[in-house]
Amino acid sequence: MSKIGVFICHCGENIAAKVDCTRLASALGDHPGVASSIEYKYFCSDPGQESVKKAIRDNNLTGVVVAACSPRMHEATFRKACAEAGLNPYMCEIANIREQCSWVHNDGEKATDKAIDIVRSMVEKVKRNNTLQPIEVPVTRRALVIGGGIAGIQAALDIANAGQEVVLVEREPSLGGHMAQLSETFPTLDCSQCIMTPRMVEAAQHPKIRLLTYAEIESVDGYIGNFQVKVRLKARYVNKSTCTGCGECITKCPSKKIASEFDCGIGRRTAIYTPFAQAVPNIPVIDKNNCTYFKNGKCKICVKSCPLDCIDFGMQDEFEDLEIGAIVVATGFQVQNNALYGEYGYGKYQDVINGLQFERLASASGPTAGKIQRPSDGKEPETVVFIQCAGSRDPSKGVKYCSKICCMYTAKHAMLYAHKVHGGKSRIFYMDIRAAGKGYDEFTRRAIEEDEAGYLRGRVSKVWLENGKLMVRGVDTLLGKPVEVAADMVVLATAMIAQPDAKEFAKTIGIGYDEYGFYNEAHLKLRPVESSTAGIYLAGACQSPKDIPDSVAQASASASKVLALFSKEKLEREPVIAVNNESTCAGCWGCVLACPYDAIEKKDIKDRSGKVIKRVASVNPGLCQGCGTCVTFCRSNSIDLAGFTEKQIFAEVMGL
Amino acid sequence: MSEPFEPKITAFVCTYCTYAGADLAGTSRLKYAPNVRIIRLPCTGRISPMFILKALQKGADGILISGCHPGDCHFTHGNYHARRRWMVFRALLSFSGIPEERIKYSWISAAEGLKFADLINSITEDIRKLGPFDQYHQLIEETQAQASL
Amino acid sequence: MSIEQQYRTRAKELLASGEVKMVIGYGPGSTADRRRPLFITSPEECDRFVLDSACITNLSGYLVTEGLLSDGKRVAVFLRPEGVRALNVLAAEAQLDPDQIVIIGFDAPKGELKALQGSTVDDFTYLLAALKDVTPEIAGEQLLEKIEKMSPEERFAFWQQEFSKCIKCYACRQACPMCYCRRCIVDSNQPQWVNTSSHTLGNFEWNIVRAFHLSGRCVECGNCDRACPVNIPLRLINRKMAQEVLDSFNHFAGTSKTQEPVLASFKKDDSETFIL
Amino acid sequence: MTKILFTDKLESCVERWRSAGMTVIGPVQRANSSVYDAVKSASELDLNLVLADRSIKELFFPQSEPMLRYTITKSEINTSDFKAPSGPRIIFGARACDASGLAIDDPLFGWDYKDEYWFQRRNETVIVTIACTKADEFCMCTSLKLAPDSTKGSDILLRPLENNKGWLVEELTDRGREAFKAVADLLQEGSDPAAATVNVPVKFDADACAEWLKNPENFDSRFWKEISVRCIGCGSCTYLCPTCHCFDIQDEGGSFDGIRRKNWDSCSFALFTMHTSGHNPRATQSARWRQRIMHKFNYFPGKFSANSCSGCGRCTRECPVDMGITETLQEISKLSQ
Repeated sequence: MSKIGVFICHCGENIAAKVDCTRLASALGDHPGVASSIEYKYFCSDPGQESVKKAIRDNNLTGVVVAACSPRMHEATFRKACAEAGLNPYMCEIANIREQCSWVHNDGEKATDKAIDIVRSMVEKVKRNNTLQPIEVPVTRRALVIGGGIAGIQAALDIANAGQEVVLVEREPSLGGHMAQLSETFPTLDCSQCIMTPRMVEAAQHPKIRLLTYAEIESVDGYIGNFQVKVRLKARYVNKSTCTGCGECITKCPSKKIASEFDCGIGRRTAIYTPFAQAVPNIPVIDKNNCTYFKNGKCKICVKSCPLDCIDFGMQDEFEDLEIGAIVVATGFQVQNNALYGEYGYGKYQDVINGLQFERLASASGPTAGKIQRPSDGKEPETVVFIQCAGSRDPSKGVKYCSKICCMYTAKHAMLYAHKVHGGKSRIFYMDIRAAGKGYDEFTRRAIEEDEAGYLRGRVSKVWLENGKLMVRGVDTLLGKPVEVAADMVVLATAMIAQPDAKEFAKTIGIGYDEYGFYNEAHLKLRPVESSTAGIYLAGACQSPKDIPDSVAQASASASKVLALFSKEKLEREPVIAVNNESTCAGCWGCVLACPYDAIEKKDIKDRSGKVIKRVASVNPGLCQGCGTCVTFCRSNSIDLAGFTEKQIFAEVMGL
Repeated sequence: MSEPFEPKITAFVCTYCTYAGADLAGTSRLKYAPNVRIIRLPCTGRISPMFILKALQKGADGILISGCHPGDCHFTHGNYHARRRWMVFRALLSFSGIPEERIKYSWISAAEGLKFADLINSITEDIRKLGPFDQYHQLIEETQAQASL
Repeated sequence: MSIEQQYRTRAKELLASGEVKMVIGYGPGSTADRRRPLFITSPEECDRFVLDSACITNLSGYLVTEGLLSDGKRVAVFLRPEGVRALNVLAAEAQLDPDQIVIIGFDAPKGELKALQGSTVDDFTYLLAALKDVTPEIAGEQLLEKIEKMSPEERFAFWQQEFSKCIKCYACRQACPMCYCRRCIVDSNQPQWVNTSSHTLGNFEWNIVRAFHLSGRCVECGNCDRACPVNIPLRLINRKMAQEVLDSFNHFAGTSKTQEPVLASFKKDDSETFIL
Repeated sequence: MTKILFTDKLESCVERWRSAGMTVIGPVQRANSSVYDAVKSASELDLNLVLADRSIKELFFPQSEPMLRYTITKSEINTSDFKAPSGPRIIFGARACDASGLAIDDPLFGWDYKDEYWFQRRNETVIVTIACTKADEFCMCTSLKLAPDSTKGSDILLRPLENNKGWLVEELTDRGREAFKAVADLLQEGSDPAAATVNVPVKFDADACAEWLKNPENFDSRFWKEISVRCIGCGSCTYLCPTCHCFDIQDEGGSFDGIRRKNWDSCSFALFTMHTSGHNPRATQSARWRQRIMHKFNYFPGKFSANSCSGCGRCTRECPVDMGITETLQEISKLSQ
């Protein structure tokens, strides 16, 4: 016989102001199987929880319904309290009479009637709850970090420094990501490569980190603690183990006019190349599409030039299977193609460039060795116009969101330009200056006050070429007047967007993403570094536009999540999983096909002599995530979902 | 004057999107009609056509089934499976004479508190206009009566 | 030689050579126009087989009789095209190994008996694929159109009357090759989704649930419709649902032994015009 | 001279009975299926049927009968009983096999516990049987020592006139006489000859079958498997049978209230004997078919001195796979020779 305790929380006035809690408590007091029905101002408070515990002990309750806020709020709180009072935590359910009742209805009478229905229905469910035990799954203590930018490197180093194994996978030939492309970084103006390259080296040389560059993730199977990851090691055509990175091949390579991806097309590279001089590992790859040998079958100059015979044109992609316990996704971002703003002339005029290209111009290791020169003729620009929000915060043509870093890097660009080109005039068209962050506002002030960055609040409508000048027409909304600036160079503060293949990749590894392709966190505020898939964490700009400090912070946070997971040999999981009744299962395998996690396997039922009598479905508790899609498919109702069983749902409906 | 007809509506929703959307409607203090009773499931994939039949059997005048938008499913494709089932079941119910207007399906994300509130209001009004589901109620009443002969 | 004679000979050979342990076909029934399922295991008895246009029952359901195929031996069975489709569905749903089945195929369009070549499900792939584009003729087609034109209230009233006749004898289920569940949902009583009582509500629920479980699987062999002792036009529901899955998902049940069940699969661009 | 009810007076009789508060029931067509149901007018009756699809059993033992309503409150469970609907009824146009079926089942429903639902209806119902002048290939009453004009279970027997314009009235019971007193003025005395009842051939030797079935050796005969191999295990034979009487008691309802119902059940169903443990003493369809035959022609007569079969032939008529009692008993007859 059920003895259910019903605890009706006033939530201060939040519930009690609308729902007649006394009527509710008395209605539930008369409900069959309810042993105790009490109301209280705040059950989530310490004394509130204590009273729940006391009621459980005093009445030997077999189940608890807390009528309060959303289960998404305090289900865990009350389940824990129940466990402390000796009641299986899964015998506790929350009836949501706040978010879905008191807050949304005007009529107190009707709200109370609804609250009674909600709680009664939940009492009927709880009567049919089963005690559940958390599921233990073993954990492979090896992390996979996908992406070798600053976020990935940071996460890998943090995990490795804590003594756990890491596999760091980067699809480009070298570690570094976008940060390696930057010149100086805000707000300190320290050289990006100076702080980045040591970390790259540290990661590459760390005994706990296995570095796989020029490699891509083919597939991810398995589940938290037990992922099986297949990695494609793309053919470099250069033997990794023998190459010393002497660079002879690069020097001799006759194809020298290939636009360098690292230099954002401003610089040139060879067909056999490392993306940049400080590449880690310092082992070149051959760009098959541009290599003369691959195109014409003749050349092989690199083969001849290599003193160690490392070049191998016959090399094939290789595959490696990894056993992984946790995954950190740090796949970064891309910059939007500004050609979509025809009126700004990007792609049409050589001297209209984007922010990242400006970084390369300003970088000491860049194609101009840090001199600010116009791409068209190499002249030093006397006037540079910076256009902020070139794509960001523009629902019509660009993206709706703020790319977060552009205000800061534009200020930085203006400062770098002022430092490098004396007397140079910078004009910055902006919508707002968003400079929240430690030392950020001071930084933009410095740009304005010390480096004479000329900020103009307004949008640019057109850029055109006139007499060798880039004419920029915009509006100064503060003066309420149109302005025209004759510039030598225009820099667009391009929007940060998700990697073009971000959505496809999300499907490969099985995580969620938003409309832009940025990866979804499990909870925006409270679980910002976890993806919706257990055991997969997010770091850096793959989740949303971020600057370096944020990326690094999130990477360390992800690492700490991974380390927490690795802190035990076994992992406890919510026992809300599917269970199959093998005696009624007809073995049609509909559930096997329907399962999003491949969590259902075929199992042979044998008689005593070992002969297979029938084959039935069997749920792998480690893989099952508890969606219940299989349950709905099952025509004979053989599969059921613990915590949301057919019996429970039935009772909920019948209890209404 | 008799009381105006208050439709009885049962909703089956997934916890990750629509239930969260309903919570958001609450935290945003949006107001909507009190006629809907929500049953929370982990995923739309868990919402069985049986639930619809049972809710009708309990006298529901209308039913709402709702979950995550395509692509947003927490369980990656529970809602895609659900969508097929709904398509088929909906056709079947319609062919059996259960008016399509009484059983509504929607995608409501965790961010769409407003959509949730609006939908509840519009569904309540739609069903109110349709009136009680007398034909089904008559079947239910028959089960409560003594044998006919 | 008549087709009947040819097939008797074929059955005889199959049994005599040991290729199959049993042939399931038709024998004479209790009246002149009736045929009944016949199970023959010895070659000498094969002359008892009857084959003519009155052989309508889809015999494929007998193939999943518990224990029949568990010894790994083969069984031959007389099947019309919809029987072969049923066999494909059973194979796709892992209820049997199609390699264990030897098909003795026939059809009788417009009452004229004809032999169908082939003995394995794969031999019929071409034939079955062609059927997809043919809307089957069923008795009461006008009635189906009439129902579709009715208002929901009229449709409800129509089915209410039909289902009020149902006595829950489950002849529809038992006659159906697709209803192979070890435990039917209607027999599950914890919880009891479908009222077991045979009042109109319970009958309504039962027939709806069965129709849903058959959606995308039914091959429209008509076994259920013929089996119903109170003449509920079940074929109309099945026709409607088969058309629905064909129109919505381009799915025609039973075209191959590896066909994915339509309700255990999906396409991301499945129609959702009805979803708000 | 005997009393004659002419067809053209039937409508007035129906009116008379109805105005006297009787529910008039007869064979009618309902959505492509024939069944006994209440009528308002004689014109609704379909008296040309050999036999309605469904028997009159269900007028006494409906497929689902509510027995009691329960409501669960916090402290107690309250119940209230359902009664069978009361009031006098007259079934016009029963067949001898169906009426006999009722008489066969009377002792069953009354031997240990008097089934009030059954007997209330029995006591309040007048059964007017019309002797058969036609039969089909499935009819077999004569094999069960009954006849197209058997009076067993009937209150009135009507014999169709040769000219098909009416029926000779034979009043068999007081209840019948009472009902016909109300329409006495609508009857006429006459000497029109009655049509001959149909000749239903005897298909098997029921006595020989009974002997064979009594022999314990035959319980495990291979015969059972052979005869039932095509049985698909549906319940249509049992549910259409005028004497099959098995039922199951089911509680149907929600969390706070519900109704306990008496529902038909069938020995053909695998679940009929399924134990909670999962063990099923009648694990195979052949064991179930054997049970049905044994029950009807061995156990039931052993207890109530009559076969539980009145020869209506519905089992074979409606069987999806052309099985039935006739074939089985014919085969047993052969075996017993």
